[in-house]
Amino acid sequence: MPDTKNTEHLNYSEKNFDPPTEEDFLNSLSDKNAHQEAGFGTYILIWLGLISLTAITVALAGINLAGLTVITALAIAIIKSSLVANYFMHIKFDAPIFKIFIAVSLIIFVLMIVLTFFDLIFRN
Amino acid sequence: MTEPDTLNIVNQEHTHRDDIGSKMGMWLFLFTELLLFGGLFILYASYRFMYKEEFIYAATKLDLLTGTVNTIILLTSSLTIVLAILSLQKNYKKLCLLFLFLTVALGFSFLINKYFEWRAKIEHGLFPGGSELLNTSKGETIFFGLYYSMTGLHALHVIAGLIFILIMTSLVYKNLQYNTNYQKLENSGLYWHLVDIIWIFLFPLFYLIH
Amino acid sequence: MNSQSDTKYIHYLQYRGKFKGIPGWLLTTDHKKIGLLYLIAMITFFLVAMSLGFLMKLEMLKPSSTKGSTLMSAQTYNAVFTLHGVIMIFLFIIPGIPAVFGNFFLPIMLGARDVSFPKINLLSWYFYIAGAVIVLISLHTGGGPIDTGWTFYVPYSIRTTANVSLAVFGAFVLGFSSILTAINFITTIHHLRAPGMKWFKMPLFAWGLYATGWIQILATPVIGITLLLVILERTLGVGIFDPALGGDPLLYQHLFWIYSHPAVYIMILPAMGLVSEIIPTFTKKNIFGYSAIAVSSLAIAFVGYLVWGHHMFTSGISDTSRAIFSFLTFVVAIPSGVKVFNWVATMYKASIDPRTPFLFIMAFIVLFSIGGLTGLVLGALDTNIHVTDTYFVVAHFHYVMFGGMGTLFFGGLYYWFPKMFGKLFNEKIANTGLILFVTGFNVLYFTMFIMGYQGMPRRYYTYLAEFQTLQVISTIGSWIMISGILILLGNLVYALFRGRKAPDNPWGGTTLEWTIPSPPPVYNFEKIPVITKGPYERN
Amino acid sequence: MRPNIIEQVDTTFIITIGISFFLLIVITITMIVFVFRYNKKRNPVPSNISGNTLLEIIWTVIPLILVMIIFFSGYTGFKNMRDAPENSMVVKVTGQMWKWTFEYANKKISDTLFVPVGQPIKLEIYSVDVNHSLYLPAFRVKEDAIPGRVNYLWFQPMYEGTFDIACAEYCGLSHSLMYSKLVVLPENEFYEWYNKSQPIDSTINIRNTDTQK
Repeated sequence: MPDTKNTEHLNYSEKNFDPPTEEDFLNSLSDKNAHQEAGFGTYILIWLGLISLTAITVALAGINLAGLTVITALAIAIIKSSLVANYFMHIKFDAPIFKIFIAVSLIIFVLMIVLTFFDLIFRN
Repeated sequence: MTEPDTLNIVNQEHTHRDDIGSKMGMWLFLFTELLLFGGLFILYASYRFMYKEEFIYAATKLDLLTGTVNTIILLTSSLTIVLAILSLQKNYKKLCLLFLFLTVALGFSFLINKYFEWRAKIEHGLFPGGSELLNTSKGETIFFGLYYSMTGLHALHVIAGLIFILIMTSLVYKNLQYNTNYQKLENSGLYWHLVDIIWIFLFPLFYLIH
Repeated sequence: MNSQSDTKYIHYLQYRGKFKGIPGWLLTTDHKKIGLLYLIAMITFFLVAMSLGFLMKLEMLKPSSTKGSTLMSAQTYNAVFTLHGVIMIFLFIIPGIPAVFGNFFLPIMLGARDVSFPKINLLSWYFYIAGAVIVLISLHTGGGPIDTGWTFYVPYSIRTTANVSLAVFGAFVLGFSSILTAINFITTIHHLRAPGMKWFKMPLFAWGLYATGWIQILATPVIGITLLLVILERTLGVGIFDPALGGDPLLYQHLFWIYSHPAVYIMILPAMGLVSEIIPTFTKKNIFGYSAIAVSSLAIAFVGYLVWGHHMFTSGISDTSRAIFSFLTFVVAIPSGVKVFNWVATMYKASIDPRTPFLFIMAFIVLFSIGGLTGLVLGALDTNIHVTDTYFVVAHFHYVMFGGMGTLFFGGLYYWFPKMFGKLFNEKIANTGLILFVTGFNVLYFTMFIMGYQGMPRRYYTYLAEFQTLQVISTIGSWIMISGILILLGNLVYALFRGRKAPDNPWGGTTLEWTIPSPPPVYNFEKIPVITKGPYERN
Repeated sequence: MRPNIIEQVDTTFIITIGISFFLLIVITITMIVFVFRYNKKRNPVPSNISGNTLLEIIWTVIPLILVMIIFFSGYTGFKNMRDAPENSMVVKVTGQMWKWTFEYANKKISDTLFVPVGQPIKLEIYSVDVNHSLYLPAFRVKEDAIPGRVNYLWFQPMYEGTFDIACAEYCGLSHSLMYSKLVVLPENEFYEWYNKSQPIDSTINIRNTDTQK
C-alpha cells in the first residue's frame, strides 16, 4: 500500500489556524480516523428512522390537516434531511467550520425566499 | 531568504494529498447544487402561493405509490453507500464492493421507476404542450412544468451520482481507494446524499400536498 | 531578505513540464500560467467588446431617422449592444480580477505553492473558453446573434427568433467556470495559508477574493437554473416564465437579479481588495483600519444578497418590497463608503510615491465614488422611477464597473506586471495613457448622466434630435478613452519585449509576492515562509 | 392640494446630488492634498498609524444619517407616486411591439394620450406581447408594462402642452421608435375631442408638432 499520508504540506498549514472555530477544525484533522463515532448499527438505526418518518408523512398526507398539510410535510422533510446530513454525511462528527458553511448557505437561501415573498404577499 | 541555486524544482514536485481540503471543496460544490435547486424551490414556493388550489388539484394526478417507493429506494441507497464507506474504512473490500453494487442497483431502479412514471404521465397528455395540459388551468400547467423540470433535473443528478459511484467501484476494485485513502469515495457518497436530500423535499412538495 | 534575481533559477515561464510549446501551456496546472491564459483570453474579449462599444457610440453620432444612411441597422445595433454587454459582463468583468490576478497571486500571497485543486483550476479555464466559444457559435447559427440585451428578460427572450438558447447556454457554462474558481480559492484560503498567517494577517486582496468566492458559489447556480429554464421555455414550452401559459415574468427578474446583483459585488470586491494592496505599497504605510476593510468585504458580500429588488422598482413588484429593497440598498452603501474613507485616510501622514499604479488608484477612487454616489440617486425610490432604464443607469454602472473594476484591472496589471513578467514599463507613457483614459471616460459617461435625467432611455438605436449635442460629445469622449486604453495596453506589450529587467521588489511592497524573484520560480517558494506580522507592517 | 411629483423627484435629486457632490469633493480634495502634502519628498518617513476606532465610527454614522435622509425623501415622493387620487381619470394603456394604445372610460381609443389640464390621470398599464415601460420624462414617472399583469402610475398635468411618451424597457427591433405623445388640452377642448364619435382620432395635427419625425 502507498504511504498513508504526506503530511509535509499539512504541517505548515494546520498548526497555525487561529480563530476559535478553526481550533476545533484542527483537532478533527489530527484524529481524522478516530472520529468514526457511527458504526453499522447506528447507520441502520438512522435508516429505520428515515423509513418510519416516510411512512408517517405519507400517512399524515391522507388525513386532512387543513392548512397544516404542507407545514407538517415540510417539517418531517427537514427532520429527515437533517438526519441524513448529520449522520450519513458526518456533519455531526465533522469540524464546526462545515456547520458554519451550511448555516451561511441556508440563511442566504431563506433570505432569498423571504425577500421574494415580500413582493408576492403585498402585490395588489 | 533562499539561496537561489538550491532552488531545485524536482524536490518541489509535490503531490500532496489534502483530504479535508478535498472534502471542503466537495461541500462547497454541494452548496452550489443546493442553490441550483434552490432557484427552483423559490419558483415552486412562489407559484404555489399564486395558484394554491390548482396545485392541490394537480398533485392528485401524481401517483403516490410510485413516489413513496422511490423515496424508500433512495433512502436505502443512502444507507448502502454510507455502509460501503464504512466497510472500506474497516478494510472489508468485498463488503464495500457489495454495498456499492447495491447502491448502483437501487439508483437504477429509481430511474426505471421514474421512467415509467413519466411515461404514464406523457401518455395521458400531461406534458408541456400536451393535450391534457392545454385544456386545463394555468396553475396546473405550471405545476407540471415545475414537476418535469425539478424531477428531471433531479434524475440528471441521480445519473451523475451513479457515474461517480461506478467510477469509485472500479477504483476500489483496483485498490486505488482503500482503508486509509477513501476521500474520493466519501465525496461521491456526499454527492449521493445530497441527491437524496433533494428528493426528500421534492417528494412531499409534489406527491403529498393534495 | 530578497533573493538576487540575477542569480540563475528557473522561473515559471522557462519551466518545461511534460509538454513543450502550446500543449505545455494548454495542459499546465501551474496557477501562474493559468492566470496568464486567462489574461490573454480576457484582453482579447475586452478588445472585441470595446470595439463593439466604439461602434455603438459611432452610431449615436446622429439620430438615424435623419436623411442619409447610418452605420448599422436597428437589428444590428440591438445585437451589438447585447454582445457588448454579454462579453463585457460574463467574459471580462465578472471573472476578470479573480481569474487573472487571483489565480496568479492568491497562492503566492498566502505563501502557498499552488491552489488547492490545480487540475480543477485548469478545467475552469476550459469551461471559460468553452462558454466563450458557445456564445461565438450562437452568433452564426440558429436565428443569428442574440438581441435581448444581456439581461435576457422574458418574454422577449422566449419570443425572439435570435439564437437565445445557445447563447444562454454559453453563459451557463461560464457560470461553471466561475464556481470552480471560487471553490478553489475558498479551499486554498482555508487550507494553504503559510504558517503564522492568521485570518487577520491575510492580505486584503485575499479577503476580497474570499468574499467574492462565497457569492460565486451561492449566487451563480441561481442564474444557472434560470437560464436553463429559459432554454426549456424556448424548446419545450414548460410555461414557468411564459405569461401566456401562466408564468410570471417578474419571477424571472427576481431570479435573474438574485444572481446579477451580487454579481456586481463579484466584480467590485476583488478590485477593492487590489486597491487595499496597492495603497500601502505606495504610501509606505500600514493600511488604515485593516479589520474594517476586511470585515466590510464580508459584510458587502452578505448584504449584497438582500438588495436585488432595486433593479425592479418600476417592474410592478409590490410597493412594500420596493420600500424594503430601497432601505436595504442604502444600508449596503455604507461599507463601501467606509472602504473609500479608509483608503484616503491611509494617505494621511504617509510617504507617498505617486508612481503609475498609485495614479490608477486615484483614478479609481474618483470614478468609483462618482459611480457609487450616483447609485444613491438610483437607490432613492422616487428618483429611481424617473431615471431607471435611462442613460443615467448606463452611466452609473459604467462608472462603477468600468471605472471601478476596469480601472483596477489595468491598475493591477501595471502593479504586478514587473512581477509577472520580470520587465519594467515606461511610466511616462503609462501616465499619459491613464490621463487620456480618465478624461475620455468622464466625457463619455458624464454626459450620459445629463441625458438620462433629461429622459433619454437606454438601448435606443435612435434618439430625439434634442440629445444630439450631448451624444456627439459623448462619442468624442469614447475616442479619447479608447486611445488611452490602447496606449496603456501597447505600452505593456512594448515593455514585454523591450522593457528593462525588473528587480524583485520595484515598488517596495510588503506582501509575500515581493519576497520572491521576478518572474516567480515554478513553485513560488523554496521554503514556505513563516508569517509573524501583518501583511502591510513595516519595520 | 397634492404635493407635485415633479417637484418631489427633483427635490430628492437635488438633495442626493448635493450630498454626493459634497462627499466627492471632500474625498477628492483630501486625497489630492495628502498626495502633495505627504509626498515622499516632503515627508520621507511615514508615521505608523494603523487605525482610529473613533474616526471610523464617525465616518460610518454620518454617512448612515445622510443616506437615511435620502431614503426618506425618496420614500415620501414614492408614496405620493403610488397613491393615485380618488378623482383620477382612468385611462387604460396597452403596450405592444411597437406602439402604445390608450383606451378611455367611454371605450374611445387613441394612439395619442389626450388629457384635460389639471386633471389627475391614472394610467392602467397592460402589455399584449413582451415587457415595455411607459415613460413620461416630463412628469418623472415610469412603470413597466408586463404581460399578464396590470401596473399603474398617475400624474397630474398642471399646464397645457405636448410631451413625449417613451418606451423605457427594451422590447426589440423598433424599441427606440415606440414614442407617443401626451397632449394636455384645456378642459373644454379635451371634452370636445372626447365626445366625438370616431373611435380613433389621430387626425388632429399632433404629428406636425412632432419634433422627432
